[in-house]
Amino acid sequence: MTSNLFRQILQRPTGVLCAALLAVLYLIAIFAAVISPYAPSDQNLAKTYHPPTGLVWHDGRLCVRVYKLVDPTEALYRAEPDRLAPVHFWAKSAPYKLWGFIPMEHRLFGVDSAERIYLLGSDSTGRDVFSRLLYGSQVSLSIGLIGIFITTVIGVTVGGLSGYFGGPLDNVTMRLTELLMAVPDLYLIIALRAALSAYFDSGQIFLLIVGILSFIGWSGTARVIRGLTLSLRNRPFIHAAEALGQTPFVILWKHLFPNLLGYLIVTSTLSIPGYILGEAALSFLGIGIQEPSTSWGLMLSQAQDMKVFMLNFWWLLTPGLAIFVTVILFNALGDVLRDIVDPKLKTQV
Amino acid sequence: MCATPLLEVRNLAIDFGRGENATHAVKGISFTIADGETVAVVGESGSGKSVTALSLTRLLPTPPARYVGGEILFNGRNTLTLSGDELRPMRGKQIAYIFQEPGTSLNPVFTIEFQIAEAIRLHRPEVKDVRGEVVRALDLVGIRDPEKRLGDYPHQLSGGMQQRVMIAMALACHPKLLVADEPTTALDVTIQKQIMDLLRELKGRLGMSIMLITHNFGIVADIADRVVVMFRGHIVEEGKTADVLRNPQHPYTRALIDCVPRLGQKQRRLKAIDHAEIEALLKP
Amino acid sequence: MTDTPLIKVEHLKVYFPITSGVLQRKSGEVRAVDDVSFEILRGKTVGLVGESGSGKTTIGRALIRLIEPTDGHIFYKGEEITRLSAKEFRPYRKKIQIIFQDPYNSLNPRLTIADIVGEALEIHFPRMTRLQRRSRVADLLAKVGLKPEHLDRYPHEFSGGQRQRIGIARALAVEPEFIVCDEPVSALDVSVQAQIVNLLQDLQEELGLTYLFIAHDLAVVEHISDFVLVMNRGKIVEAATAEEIYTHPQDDYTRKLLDAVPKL
Amino acid sequence: MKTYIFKRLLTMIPMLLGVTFLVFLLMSLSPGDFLTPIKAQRDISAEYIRQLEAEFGLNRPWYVQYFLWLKNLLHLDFGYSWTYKIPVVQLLAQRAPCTLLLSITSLIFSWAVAIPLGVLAAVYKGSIFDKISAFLAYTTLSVPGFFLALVAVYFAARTGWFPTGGLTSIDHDYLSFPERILDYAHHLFLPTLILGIGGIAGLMRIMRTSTLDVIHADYVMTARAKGLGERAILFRHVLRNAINPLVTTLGFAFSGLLSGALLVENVMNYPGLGQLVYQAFLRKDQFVVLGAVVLGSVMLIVGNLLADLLLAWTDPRIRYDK
Repeated sequence: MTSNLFRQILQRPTGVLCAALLAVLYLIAIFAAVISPYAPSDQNLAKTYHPPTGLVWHDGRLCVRVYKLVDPTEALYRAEPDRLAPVHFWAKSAPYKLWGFIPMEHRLFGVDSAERIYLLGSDSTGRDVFSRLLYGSQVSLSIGLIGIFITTVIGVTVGGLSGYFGGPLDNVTMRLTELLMAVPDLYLIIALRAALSAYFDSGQIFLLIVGILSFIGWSGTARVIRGLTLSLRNRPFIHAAEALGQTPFVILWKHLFPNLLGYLIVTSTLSIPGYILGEAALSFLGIGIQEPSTSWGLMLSQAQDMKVFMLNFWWLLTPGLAIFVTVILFNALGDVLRDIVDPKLKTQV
Repeated sequence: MCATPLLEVRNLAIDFGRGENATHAVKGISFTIADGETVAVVGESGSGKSVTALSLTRLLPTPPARYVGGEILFNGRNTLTLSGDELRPMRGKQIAYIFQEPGTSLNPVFTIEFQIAEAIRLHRPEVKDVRGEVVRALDLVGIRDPEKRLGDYPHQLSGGMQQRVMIAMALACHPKLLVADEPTTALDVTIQKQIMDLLRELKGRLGMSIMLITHNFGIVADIADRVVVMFRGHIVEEGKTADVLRNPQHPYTRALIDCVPRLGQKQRRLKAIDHAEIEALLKP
Repeated sequence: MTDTPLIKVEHLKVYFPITSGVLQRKSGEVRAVDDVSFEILRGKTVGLVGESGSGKTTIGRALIRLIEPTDGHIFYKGEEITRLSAKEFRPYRKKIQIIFQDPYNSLNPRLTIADIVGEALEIHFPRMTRLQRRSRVADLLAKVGLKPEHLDRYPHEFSGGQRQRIGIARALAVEPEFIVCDEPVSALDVSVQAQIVNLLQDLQEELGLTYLFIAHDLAVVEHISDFVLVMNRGKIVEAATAEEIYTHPQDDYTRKLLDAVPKL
Repeated sequence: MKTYIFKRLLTMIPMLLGVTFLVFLLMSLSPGDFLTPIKAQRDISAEYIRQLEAEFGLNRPWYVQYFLWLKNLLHLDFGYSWTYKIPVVQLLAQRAPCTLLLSITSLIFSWAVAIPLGVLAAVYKGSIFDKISAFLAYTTLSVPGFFLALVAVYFAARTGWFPTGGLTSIDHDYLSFPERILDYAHHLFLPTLILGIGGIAGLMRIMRTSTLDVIHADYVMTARAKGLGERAILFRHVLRNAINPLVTTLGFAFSGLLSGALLVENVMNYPGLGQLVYQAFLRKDQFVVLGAVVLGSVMLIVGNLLADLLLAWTDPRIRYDK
């Protein structure tokens, strides 16, 4: 079934494109530390709001222009006509640890330490936006996957069991989901966030956010799965398995779950954007990911400053573009999946 | 044959899809229906009988359906070449339909009065008392206390009642031809009988022609003057109902009659149809 | 007729509660099956005929314990099976099987034919090896007129008649003695209907099966059954041999049903 | 019908108890309370703080506080806002109508755009129009709402065509009635647009799907067989049925609107419930938060009820009399 699904994705151009681009994005996130030229917290207070450095081909090698601060109040930089800094590949850098445990001393590219390479400019403390964007992708891209994993596991277990067995269990879980759904999402998130943040340090905030988003999200999944289970439960093939004496848990696993799988894959794909946007919104409000960690939402929140708008520091808005691209890819992929799994468009997410 | 028939289908061919994947649903069939005549089209599912019925007023969605050839002459006019604006007044007014599933064929969000009145207002603008006309139509199909039923929604009626409403709606504009596409298949047996009795009675009373699509030879014997037997897009046999039933010429017709168990004539085995064998007969 | 009947049903009642309100309090009940008694002799076919809502399907489901009876007794070879726990009932699942009406929904679309038919073997013959199971499934398919190359296909690749054959093979896998045929031909074209009816009769002869044959078409029921039960609104209104039902119907409702069958 | 509404309103009570209990529990979990900042000020006597603690029950266990709060709630006493120095009821009465107004205008906006677009996309399935609208739907689905709001604020600030926040101008009180309406409209325009856009894509896709479903329904064939023109079929027979799934989403839409409004209100400086709850949280203004959450939940539950009633009205198969 799943291998079949994969083959069908490959038959559709949109599917291939989205899957491939997402794969690239995830690879970048995994190797963010190697690809980015600087550490995310690497400040340079002499070069705040630096524009993206221009790249030129000179003397058979790639070079970056060197800029000079012309007007500090307006953060106006101007490229110096004849100063160039060569770009080194596999450049030596300050030691860091890949994935927290592999010691490394090189990054994919960089310039001599006297100069800076800002592919997407720098922020208010002279940190490299490009590097932060890559590091931030680790949070933004993983939050959807982890969140969807948790909600799916909880939602399928709770929804499947209460749909299959019904009775008091069903009653209790459905009242619980109704309760969760009776509070406006963000209100509840803010409440949870404020209540629990005291018990987490800034490094664990990520986990807290995932936890909160999943806590809100499982009820919807559970209700839908329950509904599907209820309708599947009355299909004759389930009765046939019962008539053969099959045990309830095998029936759930062997007969119900595979029939839900297609739906789950589609809804999961289409729900991931919700998590990405949710994290971004929370971080934007200042109650999500905190410094020194970074995420796209947090970067946008820092770009909220009016100064950014008025002075055309457009590069500070690139995280918005990153969110947009990721979300659109997931949405498009979800649609392709839905076409495959559910050609009659029965699922309306 | 005398005078022009009410309906004449000549070499009608209908495909679904295009190119290599096209399926030929109807492969060049011809038949006629005279004024006041009831013709049954019999065949198994996939024989092209419903497709033929819907094509009379071009109700098949195109695509995927495609009219590949032939003509459908109704009162001498070819419905396949008429424009949409010329065709629409014929639908419902000249040729009316009832379908297999009365439950889904009525719009769930409108009252039955509205749905019948809609047809009357459309085709008989001269009628002043539309409500009275709706009541008359409901009365005609044997619905008791029709005034009380006017405000009902389809889901409030039983399957048999829904089909009666469909018939009332179809007959409200006095069509010349009623196309009944398996009108009783979805109903309980005792209700099936009631609906067939009603159709037989109305046919006598109103003098319209009926094209009855069915897979049940039993129903054919009951009501049809002539019968057309279809198999995989072909007409394999055509004739007076009594003749065909008593003395079927084509092996398929014979097999179709024989495969149905009959009350009071217990056989040890039923005769099954060998489709491959019949398919082979059709190849020239 | 001194034999113990294979199946004996006494005063069977199945009521479905109608609940209402927030607390789901019972406010009424639907008497789907209301005090029904009958018996089925080994090797015979009892036909159960009635219109939609008459309760005929509910009786079939109650016999194989897909529905819990509200009251009454069901005996299998003289042993009461009505109130056995799921575990105690398990051995009987090997003896009592069911064939469903809807050939499109009665097979799990995500499983292959080998898995669908083999599941019964997995449950009731756990010591069979995979290979043994496969060859047994192939035998079963042959028995119902399908080919071994159909083993690894999925249900959607088959026609309605073929699916019904697969459903029959699944029921046969556990070597049952009694099969509830729940409108097995109602959804099929007339010619296919004849094939399936013939197949069921052949299997009965070959394997000595006992059937409860549920249908709404009196002609089919009369053809296949030795004894016919006519049901209306939860009650059996007439019970007689197939011949008697046709020649001397006693009940008005039976007459109405007979009258409704179109005659050639 | 009346008994149904009454029953539904009754079920609200346990629901609200659950919601408030949950929120109260959460608030008590977080260390400190709204008096913490005051305690830090040296010029406030310990006596006064003790008095305040007693008044608000802060020296008692949280569940006692909860019951105290509930008891007061029966007299519509939502407590007192420490930061705003007025009763919470007054605060809510100021803010809730603003959020309600914004929610309703953006709901109307998104439905007014989504329904025709969805129907057209279904009717001309596979056409250029269908593809363009699908692409636009993707795009709007993928832009974070707050980002759009940010852009809108920038736009307003740059052009000066629209106010950058608030619901009324400073001179609002001196305006004539029609001018006041215009003033409201002027302030509401951008927030409505931003909040509404977020909903359009989803609604449009639902509308397209359900229209496609209905277009192939048997009763549409019946209508065509009757001789009805395509326009009558579409507007009478298709639309009336296709809209039902959309009505069912109305209940959920409300939840999304309230959450979306929270973001939009904060970015666009709109004086609604969302802004209130967010700022109150930052300041640990407990009773304000509780009151706002209760009110938000009430709005949501009532919204759901209205959606169900509306569905019963549009779909005669669903009737709640029995």
